[in-house]
Amino acid sequence: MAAPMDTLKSHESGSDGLSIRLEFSGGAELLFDKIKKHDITLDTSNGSNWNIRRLISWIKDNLLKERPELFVQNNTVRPGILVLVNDADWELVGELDYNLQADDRIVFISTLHGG
Amino acid sequence: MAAPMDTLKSHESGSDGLSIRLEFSGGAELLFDKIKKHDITLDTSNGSNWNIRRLISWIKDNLLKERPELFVQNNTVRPGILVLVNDADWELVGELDYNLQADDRIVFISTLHGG
Amino acid sequence: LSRKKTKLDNASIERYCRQLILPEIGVKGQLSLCNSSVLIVGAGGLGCPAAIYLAAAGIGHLGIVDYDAVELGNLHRQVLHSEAGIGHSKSTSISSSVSRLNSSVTCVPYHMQLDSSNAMDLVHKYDIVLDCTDNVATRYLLNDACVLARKPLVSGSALRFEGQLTVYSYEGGPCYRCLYPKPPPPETVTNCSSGGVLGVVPGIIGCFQALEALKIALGISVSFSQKLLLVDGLDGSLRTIKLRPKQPGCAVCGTQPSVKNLIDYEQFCGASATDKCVSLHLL
Amino acid sequence: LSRKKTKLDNASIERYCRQLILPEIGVKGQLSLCNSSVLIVGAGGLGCPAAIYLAAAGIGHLGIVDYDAVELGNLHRQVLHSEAGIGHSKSTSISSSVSRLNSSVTCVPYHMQLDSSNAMDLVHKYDIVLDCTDNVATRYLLNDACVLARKPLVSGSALRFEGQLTVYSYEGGPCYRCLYPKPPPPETVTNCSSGGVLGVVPGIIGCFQALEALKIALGISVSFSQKLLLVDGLDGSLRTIKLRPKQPGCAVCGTQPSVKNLIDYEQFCGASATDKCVSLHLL
Ligand SMILES: [Zn+2]
Ligand SMILES: [Zn+2]
Repeated sequence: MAAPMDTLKSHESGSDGLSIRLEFSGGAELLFDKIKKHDITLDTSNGSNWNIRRLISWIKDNLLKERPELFVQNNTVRPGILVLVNDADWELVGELDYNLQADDRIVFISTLHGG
Repeated sequence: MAAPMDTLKSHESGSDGLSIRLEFSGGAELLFDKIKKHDITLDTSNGSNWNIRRLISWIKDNLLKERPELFVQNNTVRPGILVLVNDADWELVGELDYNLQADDRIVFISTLHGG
Repeated sequence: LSRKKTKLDNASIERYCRQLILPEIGVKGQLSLCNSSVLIVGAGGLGCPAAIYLAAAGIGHLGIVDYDAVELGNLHRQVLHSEAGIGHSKSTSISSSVSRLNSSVTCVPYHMQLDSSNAMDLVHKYDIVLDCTDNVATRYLLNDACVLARKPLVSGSALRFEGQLTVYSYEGGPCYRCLYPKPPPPETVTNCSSGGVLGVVPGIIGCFQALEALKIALGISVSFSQKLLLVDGLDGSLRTIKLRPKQPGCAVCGTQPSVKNLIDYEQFCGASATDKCVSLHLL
Repeated sequence: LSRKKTKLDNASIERYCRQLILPEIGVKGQLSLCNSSVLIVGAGGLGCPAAIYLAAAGIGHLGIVDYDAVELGNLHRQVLHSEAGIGHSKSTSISSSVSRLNSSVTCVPYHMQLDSSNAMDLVHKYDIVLDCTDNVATRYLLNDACVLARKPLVSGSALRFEGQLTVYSYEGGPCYRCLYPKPPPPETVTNCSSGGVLGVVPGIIGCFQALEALKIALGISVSFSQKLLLVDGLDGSLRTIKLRPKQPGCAVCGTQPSVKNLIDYEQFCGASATDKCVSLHLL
């Protein structure tokens, strides 16, 4: 369980940005230079919250190099990608509206179909 | 990873005792009524520390019903039992001298030999 | 499928003695296994290990569905087949391997393509269903058939070095459509033919499918209902994810389902259920 | 053992194409597998899945050591054997199954008890060793032989619903004696005969042993050196433990080893290496 270890720090660290871990697996990493783990820091200088909706848009603009439609469609992840927040299905925490916390681990998994 | 989540609480909670999780597996649970997980609270009213040496002695006196020699020998665990402190081999944290922290998870595993 | 066993004969006691002595099984549990039936859809990388371990443990009736024939390119992961079996039916090949190991198991090979016209009849005949298939259309088909027939579905999948496992529609948990209401765009789907797979990864997942099916047959709690096991063979990570509950709005298992009979799944997914291996030009 | 392959023939390309297209393998990796040799000690619940997945992936040379003959009571977990093979050598039985799946693999059965007089010669002939045995004395023997011969040892074990896996003496990691300098008191040791085991649990562990051996042969980082995988099939927990490093004071791999040649391991452990199944009186 990777529950937020230090939410105190997350509130104080606005000036340093919001640090989270992104992970891609099940093939989704192939859209990101095959790199499965990305530690990123999101800009919090304007004081607004980062929810997953905004994160997906940020990923599209900053990490995704080509063929964004294989990852994003209609401002959410395309069908067949499961999103996890700290090892739980994002449906359990509000999906696109979930507000990121410092040290969150957000995982994007392509469903596998092979057998 | 089950790192101590709240060491602050552990220092303040002397009057309530020291709460830890004990687990037994690989067959070691057979000595403890087949119960694999035990949440216990150790008495801290006299102010002294609880290390694993003292914990093993406490287990022998309080949890172990019969044939203690299958678990304890020469004031330590018998050969073939591995002790884990929060998912790490106890050798990495001082073995018998490790001082228990609140919410620690201490696991005693019998090595398996079957194939 | 046949009369219930109420007593273990001496040969069964000798065969199963190492699992009979487990308190979670015992004679009562072994009888439950012998009186259970499991349908395995897909006789490939997942179906092979799943079938052989279910047969070994004494599941009384196995059904194996696959329309395909054994090819040389299957043998790196489909370990119940053989060089001599190349060109022959995969379902029959598994059935022969099962009989060699445990002749007391009735193993029926179904050499056919599972589709909307035959799935319900077949699924109704078995207690537990294993999804060992390799394409999206058949996964939706099998999910809907299991929801409609009220059968638990133990679903495995594998690609490259990764595997996934979960149990659908069991003890109030979600179904495949609860998680994936819309099929993935066809151009995003990679199968073992195009993406490749290390054979032992479906080996691991197929074993876990057998384990979960055995626990269902024994009446022991399963571990992966509303949970997803993710295995990454490359970095050795084994992660268990908490999934959403059954969704009231689900099109097939929800409170007001729109799918009350099987539909056309190739049309729904925009993809064929019989993608054959594309030829490779490696060198 | 024989000349190195430097080129894949067409049959190999067709057979291995689904793993050849994995970037972590490719033609170079496949050649490494074909030019590697693995010794599997124990042709039981762990040895069966390990052997068949290593053969499927194309490990060029396999050796299978077991002194035992197939019994009916083995077949609930030792899935490469068959009813027809009861009474015949287990190592030969595995070797036949391997040949049926992949005749390009050289698989040598050693129908004998591994002991201090023959272990070094055998271990020296192979690149990687799998501990698929079922007793403490052979586990210390094999550990010491691998340390002395500088071979990685992929160790698996299983009992009841639980399994354990780790890689010893690889890339500076600890050996079995680093973890367990003293053998367990004989009265605390439970084997599969007396404790029972659900067959698919060694199935899972044997698959992971094959996976780790393949990664060693491919030159990919292994996942379980100085780490221990704990599988509990009953509650579905899969836990990875961080182990102690190689111990300078270890009797065999330390800086001043006292064990420089193989010793008498039955005496050291106070237990036989050939415990046969005790007969059960269940009913
Ligand atoms: Zn549903
Ligand atoms: Zn050592």
